[in-house]
Amino acid sequence: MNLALLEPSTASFLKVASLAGTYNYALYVVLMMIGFYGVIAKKNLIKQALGLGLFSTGIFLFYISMGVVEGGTAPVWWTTDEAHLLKAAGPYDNPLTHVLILTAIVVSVSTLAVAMALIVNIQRAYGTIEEDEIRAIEDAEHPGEGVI
Amino acid sequence: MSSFLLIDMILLGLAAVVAIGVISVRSLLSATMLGGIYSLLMALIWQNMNAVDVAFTEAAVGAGISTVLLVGTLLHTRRETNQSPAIHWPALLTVVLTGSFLIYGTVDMPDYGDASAPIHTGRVQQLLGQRVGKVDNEGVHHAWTYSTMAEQSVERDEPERSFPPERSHGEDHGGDAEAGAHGHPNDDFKGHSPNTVTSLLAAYRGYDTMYETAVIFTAGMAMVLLLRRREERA
Amino acid sequence: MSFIDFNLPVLLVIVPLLGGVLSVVVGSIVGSRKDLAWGWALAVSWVTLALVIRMLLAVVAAPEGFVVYNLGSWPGPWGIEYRVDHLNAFVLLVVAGIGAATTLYARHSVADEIPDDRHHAFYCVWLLAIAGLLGITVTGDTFNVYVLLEISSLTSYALIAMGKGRDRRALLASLRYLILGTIGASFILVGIGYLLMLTGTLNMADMHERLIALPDFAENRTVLVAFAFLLVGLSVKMALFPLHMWLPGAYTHAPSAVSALLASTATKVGVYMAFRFMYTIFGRHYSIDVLPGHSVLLLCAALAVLVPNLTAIRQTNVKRLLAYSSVGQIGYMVMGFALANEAGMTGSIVHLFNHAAMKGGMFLAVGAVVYRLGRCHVNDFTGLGKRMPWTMGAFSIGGLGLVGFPLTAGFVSKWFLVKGCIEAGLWPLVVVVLIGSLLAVIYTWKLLERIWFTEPPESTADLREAPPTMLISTWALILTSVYFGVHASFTVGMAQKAAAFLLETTQ
Amino acid sequence: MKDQVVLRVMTKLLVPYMLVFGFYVIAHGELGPGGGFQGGVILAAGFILYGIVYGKSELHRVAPRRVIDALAGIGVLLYAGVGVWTMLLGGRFLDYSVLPAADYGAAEALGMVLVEYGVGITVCTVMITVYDMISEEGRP
Repeated sequence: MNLALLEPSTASFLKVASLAGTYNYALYVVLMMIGFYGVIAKKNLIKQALGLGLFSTGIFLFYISMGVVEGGTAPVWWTTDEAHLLKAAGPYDNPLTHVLILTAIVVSVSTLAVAMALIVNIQRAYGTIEEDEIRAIEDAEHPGEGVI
Repeated sequence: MSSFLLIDMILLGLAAVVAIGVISVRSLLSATMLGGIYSLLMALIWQNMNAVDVAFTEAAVGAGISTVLLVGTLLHTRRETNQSPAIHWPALLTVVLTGSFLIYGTVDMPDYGDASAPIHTGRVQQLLGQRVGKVDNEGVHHAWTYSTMAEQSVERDEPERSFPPERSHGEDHGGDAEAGAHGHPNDDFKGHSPNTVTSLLAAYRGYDTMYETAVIFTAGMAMVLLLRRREERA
Repeated sequence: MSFIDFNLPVLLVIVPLLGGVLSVVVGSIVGSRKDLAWGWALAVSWVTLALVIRMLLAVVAAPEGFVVYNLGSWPGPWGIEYRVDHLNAFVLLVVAGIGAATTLYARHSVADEIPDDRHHAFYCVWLLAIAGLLGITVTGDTFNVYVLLEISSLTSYALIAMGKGRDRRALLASLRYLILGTIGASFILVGIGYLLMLTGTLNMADMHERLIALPDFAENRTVLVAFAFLLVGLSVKMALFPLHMWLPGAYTHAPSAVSALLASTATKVGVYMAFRFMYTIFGRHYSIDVLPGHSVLLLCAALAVLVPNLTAIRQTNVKRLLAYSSVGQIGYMVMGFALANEAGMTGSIVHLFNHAAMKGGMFLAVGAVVYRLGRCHVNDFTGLGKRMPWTMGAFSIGGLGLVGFPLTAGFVSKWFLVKGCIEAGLWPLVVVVLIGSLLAVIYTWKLLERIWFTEPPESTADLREAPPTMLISTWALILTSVYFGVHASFTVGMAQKAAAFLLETTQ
Repeated sequence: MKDQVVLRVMTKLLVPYMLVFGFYVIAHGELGPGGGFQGGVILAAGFILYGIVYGKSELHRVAPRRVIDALAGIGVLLYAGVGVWTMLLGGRFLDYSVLPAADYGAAEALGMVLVEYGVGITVCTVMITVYDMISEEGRP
């Protein structure tokens, strides 16, 4: 599908949007900040962990956006020439950011796993996973030390 | 680009709505499920941006393993969060300030999809264009080890920064007669695997990937340390 | 060139990594054997220390002042490159030295605090933590820093949470560290991404060259945001004053050996990374002359010297007191490198070494008290000098070092710091350093008086001295700090070379 | 879910295909999307499905904990071991070109395949451990 197939109004809107140039980078900030808000504002520990996940996914989106080349295709080189040799054809999106983000996704799921292990343990030790309830328990038990 | 842009916008908008849902919904099980949906949407967005490997991984991890983890945790804890005030103003302020600062930083970036951005003309492309040989044991860098081939073929004689280079290489690694012709002891490998993501991941940045494996292993050990029930036998 | 010398920079990270992994594999094959797990970890940590010392000698002997190693034989700016100069080598020595000493110490302490069936896994994570910290220090690639940072963080979370057997608050401290630490690491990732966008490279030295080649480098808004986010992320990791909230809880409730290991290495590596990012990537000119970041750092450092030290005075848990004091000491280190003159940076680097030795030794001594008594409230120290004279002797010498008493290591580093402040013409900072020392006198004296000049209660009559492995490692660290307080030429020489190298090679 | 006949039968039918697909993804990483990590997760998904439907004691029978723990380490050892092997052969760490193969390209391919299997083994076993631990009952 190309620009001509769209409704005229949509087409002009898209043109304006693409003129902005760096719009996609601004959008990732919105997604990232929704997660960041969850981490700061929510009192439930699982909600905080989910917020962390959204936060890091926003950063991944930024990296992947960085690697996009206009008119590019997936960086998997399948074209063959007459002699049946593999060769590159046309612009490809940058594989470096994909590699970095593969690593970062793995890191983020590992962090989530450790966080969940801690949360299950906290549930067993305190009987709750709400930050303010735990704070109340701790304040009663060790007044003045301020753990959380 | 345009249809791509439209789909991209729709998916990003959906993702934002789902993300707000993850944060605001009271039932933790619903939040978990919305989190899975968010991951699938992200996988679609990345598929749309041609990051196929990343999309694959996000689908497997975000919608698969993370959901297993979260549901497993919910089996131990309660399913609902406490009622909290509608908007946490200090948090909102922090988030808006941080976000605006981040957007402020994007202003001087090269345009989205600009093929002449440094990241597309920089070091990786020289690698993928096989302009970089390996370093030998004396620390001497044999740049452009395919120079012998460059003399043989006019196609290779191209400006330093074009990406991707017009080049061809044997599908079959073994038994290629050319290998001996220019074989340097520390030569670049003859042609990458078609999936350049894998060749970057396992070769050029193989060392990072080793630590990625170690990170996963660490997470597994942390789970064992924290959650495994004591063995009954003395 | 022998196999070991050729591959030295990578071997010193791979040995603890492989050692840790093997610990679990062997443990799952032969079943859990406490002493086997500990002995193996001890051997691995000492081999690592030997490799690091060899590395240090190689760097000192290198004509260019640094040693380069290309992972996978891919050359510098393209592949991942290790670049070890005086600064790295020195920090490596701190990490590996503390690792070796605390592993020796860990035997009784860990047997006491960790369930029997998971010692193999514990020492595995322990060695991986050391490997992660060494890896961050040795690498010259920004993304490699991020990955290894996450290894060291994940292992720290797990290790801190193991204090749950004695105190359930360890779990909260660990989760809190996890959340703040992940936000910090994400900020670092954003910073690296912004720089990657502008330069197209991940190699630190290459990044610097490409950044200063940008036409509008000083005004570029992307560089500014990258700098700010990297600095905030690193501040979380090194627990610089307003972002230190995770540290006191984590160090207080972690198992004793873990507190000592992390207190003397993790934040130091954070400080080292800030050095690297500020001077090697952005360059002295940008970080110090162009941006106000320098004065923000100095302000945070001054506050870090004053506020946490004041908080430390009020603490009733000795481990928590030491943790707050650590936050205060980070202030000195940051102040030194933000001064950006040779004396200040020398003071900062020397203090990194000295504080690791002193604070490590003190945490080990408190760990010995916990091992014998089961707790470490200030009241428990009443008359303890008569019951555990050796442990308390080490503790007291460490305390004097914190104050900066002449003939201790702390004196040397503060001397250089004050010199740096005077050279920079910042007299208020000299006052801040002096007030910081005064506050340290107050909380140290409060403890020393209780330890030596009060009569022990009857309830502690059957208290014995700590076991020999604990005493040896505690005294090893304390004597190191005393030795380098008197003969400071080695540490100061290394630090001066490192500072000069950083100031000269980048612009 | 032990009494659900349909589930049990379908699981028995599905799991082999999941395992084969997992191995396919690992082995096919150089040619198309996929690789050790994604394949490992798919392999683990097979085991996790089996564990959910047949119960954890049955999972422990087909995948004993000690074996899983050891394999998680062995995956990392395989990866780092390739690096150590290349060092012993006179190259630098993870310089695959010194590995014994027909030519340098084949050597690189050999190295890459070995490390992908290393990643796959670790990821698969750790994901099984994650499921196993998160559904663990009783106090640790």
